[in-house]
Amino acid sequence: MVPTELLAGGALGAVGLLLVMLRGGHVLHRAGGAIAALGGLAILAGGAGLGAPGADGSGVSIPLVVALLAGVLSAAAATRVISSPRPVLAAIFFVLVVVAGCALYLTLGAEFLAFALVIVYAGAILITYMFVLMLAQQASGERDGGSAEYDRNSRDPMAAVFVGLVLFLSIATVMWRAVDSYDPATTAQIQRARSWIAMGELPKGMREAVEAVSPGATPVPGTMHVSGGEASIDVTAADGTSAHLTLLESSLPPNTQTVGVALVNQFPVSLELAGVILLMAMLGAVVLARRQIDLGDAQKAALHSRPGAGGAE
Amino acid sequence: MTALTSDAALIRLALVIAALLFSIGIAGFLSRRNMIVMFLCTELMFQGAALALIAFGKMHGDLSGQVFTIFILTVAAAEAALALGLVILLYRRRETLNSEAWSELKE
Amino acid sequence: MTIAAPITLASTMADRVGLLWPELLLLAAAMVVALMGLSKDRTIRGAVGPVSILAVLASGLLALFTGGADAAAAAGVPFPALAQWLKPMVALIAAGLMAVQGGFVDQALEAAIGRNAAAFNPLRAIRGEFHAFALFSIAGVMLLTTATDLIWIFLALELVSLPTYVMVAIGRGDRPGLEAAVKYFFLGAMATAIMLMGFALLYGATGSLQLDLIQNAFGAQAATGGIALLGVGGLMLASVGLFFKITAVPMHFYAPDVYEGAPLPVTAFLSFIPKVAGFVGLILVLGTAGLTAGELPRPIIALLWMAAILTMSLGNMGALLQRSMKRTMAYSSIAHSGYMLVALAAGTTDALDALLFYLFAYGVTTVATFGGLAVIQRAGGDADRFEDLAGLRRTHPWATAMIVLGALSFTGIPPLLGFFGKFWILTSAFEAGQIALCVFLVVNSLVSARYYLRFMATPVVAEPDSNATPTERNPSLAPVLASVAFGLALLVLPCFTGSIFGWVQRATDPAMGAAASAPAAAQSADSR
Amino acid sequence: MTLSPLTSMLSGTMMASSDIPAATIAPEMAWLGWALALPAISALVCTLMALGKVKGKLPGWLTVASLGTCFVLIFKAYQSMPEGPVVIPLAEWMSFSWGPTDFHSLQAALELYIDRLTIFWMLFVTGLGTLIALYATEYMEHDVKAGYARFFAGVSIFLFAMTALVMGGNLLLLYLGWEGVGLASYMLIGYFFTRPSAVAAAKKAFIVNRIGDLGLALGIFLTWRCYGTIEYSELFQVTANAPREGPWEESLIPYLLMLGAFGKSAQGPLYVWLPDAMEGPTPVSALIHAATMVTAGVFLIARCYPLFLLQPDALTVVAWIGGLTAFWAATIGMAQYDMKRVWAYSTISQLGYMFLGLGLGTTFGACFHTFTHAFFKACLFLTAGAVMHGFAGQLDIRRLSGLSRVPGFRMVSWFALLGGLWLAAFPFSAAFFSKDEILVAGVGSDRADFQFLGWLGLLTAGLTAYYTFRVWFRAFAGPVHFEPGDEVHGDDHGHDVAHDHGDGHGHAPAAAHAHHHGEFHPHGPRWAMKFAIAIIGIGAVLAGYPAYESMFLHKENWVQWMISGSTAVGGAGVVEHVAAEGASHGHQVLGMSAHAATSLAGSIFGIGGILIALYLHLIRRSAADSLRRAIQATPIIGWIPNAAEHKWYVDEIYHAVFRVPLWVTGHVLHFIDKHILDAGVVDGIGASPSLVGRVFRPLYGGVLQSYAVTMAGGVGLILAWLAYTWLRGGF
Repeated sequence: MVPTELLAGGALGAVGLLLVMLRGGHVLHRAGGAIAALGGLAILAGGAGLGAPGADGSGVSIPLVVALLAGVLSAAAATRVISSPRPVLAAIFFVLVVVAGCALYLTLGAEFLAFALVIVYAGAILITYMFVLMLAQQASGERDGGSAEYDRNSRDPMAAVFVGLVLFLSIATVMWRAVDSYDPATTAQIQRARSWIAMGELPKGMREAVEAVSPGATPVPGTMHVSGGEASIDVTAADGTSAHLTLLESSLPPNTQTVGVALVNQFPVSLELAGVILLMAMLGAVVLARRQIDLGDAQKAALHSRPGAGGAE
Repeated sequence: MTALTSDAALIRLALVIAALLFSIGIAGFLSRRNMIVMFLCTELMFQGAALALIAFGKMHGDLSGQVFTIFILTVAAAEAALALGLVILLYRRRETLNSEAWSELKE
Repeated sequence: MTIAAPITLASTMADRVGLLWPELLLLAAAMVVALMGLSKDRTIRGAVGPVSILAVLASGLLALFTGGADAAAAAGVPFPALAQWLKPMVALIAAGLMAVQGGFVDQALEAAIGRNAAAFNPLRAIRGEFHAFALFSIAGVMLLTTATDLIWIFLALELVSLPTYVMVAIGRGDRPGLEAAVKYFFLGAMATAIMLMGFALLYGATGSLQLDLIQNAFGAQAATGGIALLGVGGLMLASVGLFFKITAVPMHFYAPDVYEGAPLPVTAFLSFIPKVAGFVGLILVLGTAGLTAGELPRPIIALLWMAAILTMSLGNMGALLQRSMKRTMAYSSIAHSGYMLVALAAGTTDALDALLFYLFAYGVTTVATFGGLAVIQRAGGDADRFEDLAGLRRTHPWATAMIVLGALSFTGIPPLLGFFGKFWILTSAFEAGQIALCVFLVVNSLVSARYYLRFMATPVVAEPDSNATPTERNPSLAPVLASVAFGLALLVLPCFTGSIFGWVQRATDPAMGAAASAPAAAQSADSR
Repeated sequence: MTLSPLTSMLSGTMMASSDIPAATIAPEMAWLGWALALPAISALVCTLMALGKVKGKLPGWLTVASLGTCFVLIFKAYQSMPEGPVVIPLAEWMSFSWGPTDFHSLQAALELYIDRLTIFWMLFVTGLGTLIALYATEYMEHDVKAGYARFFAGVSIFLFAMTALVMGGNLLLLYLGWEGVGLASYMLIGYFFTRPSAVAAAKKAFIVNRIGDLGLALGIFLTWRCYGTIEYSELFQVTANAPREGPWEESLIPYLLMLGAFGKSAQGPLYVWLPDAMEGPTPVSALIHAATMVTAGVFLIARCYPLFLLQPDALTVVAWIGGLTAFWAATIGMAQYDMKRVWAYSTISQLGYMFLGLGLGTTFGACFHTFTHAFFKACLFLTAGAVMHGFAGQLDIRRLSGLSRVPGFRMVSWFALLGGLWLAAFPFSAAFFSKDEILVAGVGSDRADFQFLGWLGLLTAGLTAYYTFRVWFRAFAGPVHFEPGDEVHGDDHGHDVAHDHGDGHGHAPAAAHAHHHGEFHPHGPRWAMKFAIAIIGIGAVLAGYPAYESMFLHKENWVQWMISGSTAVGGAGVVEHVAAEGASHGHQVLGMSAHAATSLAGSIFGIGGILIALYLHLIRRSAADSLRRAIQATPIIGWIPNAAEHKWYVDEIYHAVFRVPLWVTGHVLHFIDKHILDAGVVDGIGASPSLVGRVFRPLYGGVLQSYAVTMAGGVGLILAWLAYTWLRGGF
């Protein structure tokens, strides 16, 4: 069945979120926030397995604590994104979500993505949002305490929260058991092997790795062998003798490098496609913006002088 | 309940957060009327999917999840560019960001 | 656990990109027409449409000879030869759809320029960009057919749908168009997010994004007690996300509004191109879990089953109530997705062939019908009420004939192409033992006769209301030409159903690909 | 003790499968393909003429010429007809095969399957088609500026489709023809599309026919599934060796085919469209809705008789539906005042006889009756059309009287009398023999239910005679009195104001007709109409020739000879058996042989019906009329007039005893027809989806998020269902 933590936490969180979104009054709002926070904590603690730590206490580690904190931040900020009556605040809270996500990425070993996320999302996309918000809210936003009527009242929060709860429970439940088969040691071996192999694709990376083990030696191309979590390679030493060398774990290529190799090597068409999509989006944005250039009345009249015709604009 | 190792707990925590972000995004998409905030909510959903991909990548010791996330960022940027252009266009027509202002087409 | 090295990583970028000549041609053409649309010369601007159509046709021809089955087979995807049928087919029908769009963009502006009432202003003309978007979208579908991994699928789907959002918005730029655009775009973004979550779960279940590796992983799981919950959940979310593209229940709600609000030619485009993309996406994703081997997890079969029945029924029932033609066509298009889902739910290679053929029949019929409907306009917009068709028999006999043919084909009356589509889906579903689905399909197509009858009866039988403002003639001849060409194809192509079906069958033959070289396959497809 | 037809048939002794010889392939007869091509060409040219707005009678003559040539071709084929069935390949058409196992191939070539049944059917289809098209060249002349070409395009399409239906070499071609005749019928019923009633009738025909077509399509599909082929030449060889009790799909086939036949031939509950189809121009009623298209159902069953013989219960169902429909429609026909409607119900009734014959195992009787009926019913319709043509659309028998004495209508009246006598199965008329063949199979049967059906058929024959002569005595006999029609009632001529050719009639405009018959001069038919009526009338007489021949010259009945050696042979053999033996020392009915008893009873019923009609509608017409008005004026029991004038006692008794029950039954059945079958079944089928549609309407509220809620909610439900069932251990 659905894990108890999820069920209880989800229910609590939903009730709290509903209270927050109903915006019935200050007290209710606060209470709702507290309940939602409780529910969220229950969910996160359950997710982190705090309910049943390992016998030797190995269940809790520093990355886990960091991730827990990032999770709390992330969930709270996300809640505020959808509950804040002021769109600008919502956008800023979204930045917080992104920053928390960055921390989570770091704990999961995705260093490159962590920084790309902050740069692309917080730095570029969110700025665009802010820009548009400012542009659009200028007039309406000042009218009534900084937020328009449609921002202050949620639309059918009951249905929204219910649907969200159902989706959360089912997706989280489906994911819950996924880690049961997770074996850190094996996974680490696989990851290491894949990194070694990726290094084979990168002559420069391999030279650096060999240099780290045996200074002055040069690798013989195509001789790398990966077995288990270890990699060995034939090298030509500085003195011209050849030797078989086992690469150390410390000479693994960094995350950015391997992600780059995977990106270019495994998904070349997708890379091209992404470029096409960006180009198309640029063209689209230009055309949409151009549509906003309104005609003067005289021009409109000239265009529509054909009887019964016109109206294209 | 079986005890989790630290790494497994980390991954499951990330997955739960991913589901949470996704669902909060959907709930927001359904309840907010401001079109810009609505689109922000779809970005939340994208965030959830991206986090799940990275967590699963960690779980399998595979990097393609991270590569996928790069593309999600790209597409999110492209969609945002178009969506915001459209929203501005709509705003010019109706002087409002309220999505319910556009409900003339119906049964 | 040993991972042996050196592992041959996927082939190089040049290898893969080299297979995509048709798409590259389309993308280049998109850039060319975008620039042509900005030209001060009226003839050059006028050539935007023909050049786009030519480019699409050329890419279809190119696809006949480049294939792509070899590389796809090398990559080990479930249906390596899919592109050999889909690319030329999509190109052919897309050319018709482009012709239906002929001349409707910037119509008032160009007319004013023709009367010397306005000067050409590149900031106001959007014709070039509009055609470029259509070409982007078509290129997206073609790219999708050769996808080997989930990222590729995701990006190709985005390339299909993002331009259509813009096309809906800028086509006429009127209020219904903008409303349609915002609904389409936002709901589309939500559906994309759902699909992405599904992809993430698939990745979690199998540890890979490559379709062949996913297939292997699922195969291994199925051999040891069935595909895990995570994988089933992923398949389910991804399918439901893709349901948006094919307007299937429960993701169909946007379609009536969007189809009604969009300009008629764009509606025609929407009712085919994204739909093909959605179905190809479904075939690829579900193909990893044994779509044609009858090995789909039972929840997925149940999902497809329910969706098929609901989609057919809701679509047809909705269509009965409409007074707007575009809205009726939206519901009709929903219903047709339902019929095609029947084939998917049947889950055999036969059924898959039937589905691929049905897409073709549906596309040809769409062009014929919409081309016929596009001959009249009202005040620069669409003539969208059924009453507007009254008296069409006198003013546009050819268009009337094609609308009638199209409606007959949609209904599934023999000997038109639409009949064969339905017939094969029925046969294959029957053979797969899906009797209930067959019954639903038959009953639904009976119900559909009632509203298609309006498309046939109104132009032929009704007399125009003398009080109503008369409709105007579409200045462009392209729609009616496309309509006639495709309408006659509805009559003629059934004579060649044997060879067409043979072609389709080769597209789903898992043995195709590396062994048979693409041009030879294309030629033998013709000769059969 | 002689076995009754069906039992002997069922015992298998009479039905040797080898009765259907294997077909030979005869490419040298490919010229017969022109019979298919000529109407198609004519249809194409007429369509182009309609598009090109050609004025003049060219389309009509073109159609007549092409149909006439068709008839000549068929006649030539008849003369050079080989013994067994012949397959004439024309072109490759469909040939698919897929998958590894059986039944993964579908072959349907463009080919003709010619046996005597085909030729028989084609002879009267093309012959009557030609004559009726000739008639229509004059009848439709007021439409020359408008729909003339469209009309003849429709007729040509119809003939083309009918040819494909009858001559096609496989069930798929039959289905194409089936849909084609339906389409042509739809086009032609709705010919006067400015009249809402015509459009409604066309729609009704279309929708009701779809129900039958569904059955036919499924039946063909199942045939292919069960027997692996839909080519007649192979199919009947396969079924010859098929076991009697097959799998359930197999036993379903005849019922599905039957459904198609009932739809097209207006039987059972599906008859409702045919009376309304009289909205079409009269030549259409004569050609399509009396003589040819509606017999397609009979043809289908006769053609697929081997499939029916495998499921004897199906034939019983056919017999019951046919017999009941015959009776039911006859009772309704008695209460009608519109001449064409009476003939329409009579058509349904006579078709019922044909199905009764098929069900009783006498395909010979059914086909013979089809043959005779085609002539006399076409004759009746054409005379009705002449009346309508001459009296500005008047068809109400209360407003027409003594037409036989109106100049220009004498010939018409006598041919109407001829048709009436034939319809009433007057002794020694053609229909007398053909109907007899059917009824004797029922009356002389061993089975009680078949005997009942036979007697019911005899009773129906009496009713038929009554309503037929009710019309004739009313409209054609008696004192001369007529009111011309106006634009509303039964107008076949499109005198609508909205009609852009309202004044194309060749005499004073309808508005000037007024209602004073003194100023109205009916115009009689000219040569084309007269010629067609005369030829068809003579044909009706000659249609009885095979029977006379067999009766007096003791030769084999020509129709029977035509049926034998065809797919309907199983039944024909049985009837031969009854006719030869049953008459001499067979089953005794009322102390006589079945044959003699049936003939006698049929004569008594028929003449009795005519006499009652003679009394009520010629001799004491005024009394009957005023009583009817009195009954009409008062609801329910008010039919007993409070005045109760003494001199009417006799009539009242007569009413109470004889006429009222008939009248009431007729009207009750008519009411059921109109309000329950029509409103309930037809409209109900149409309305139920829109009802459901209205339920879902609130989901399409127009606000973006309302859609999003439904969509995301749907996704959530699906996922929750998955997670729930999975974790409960489902799947």
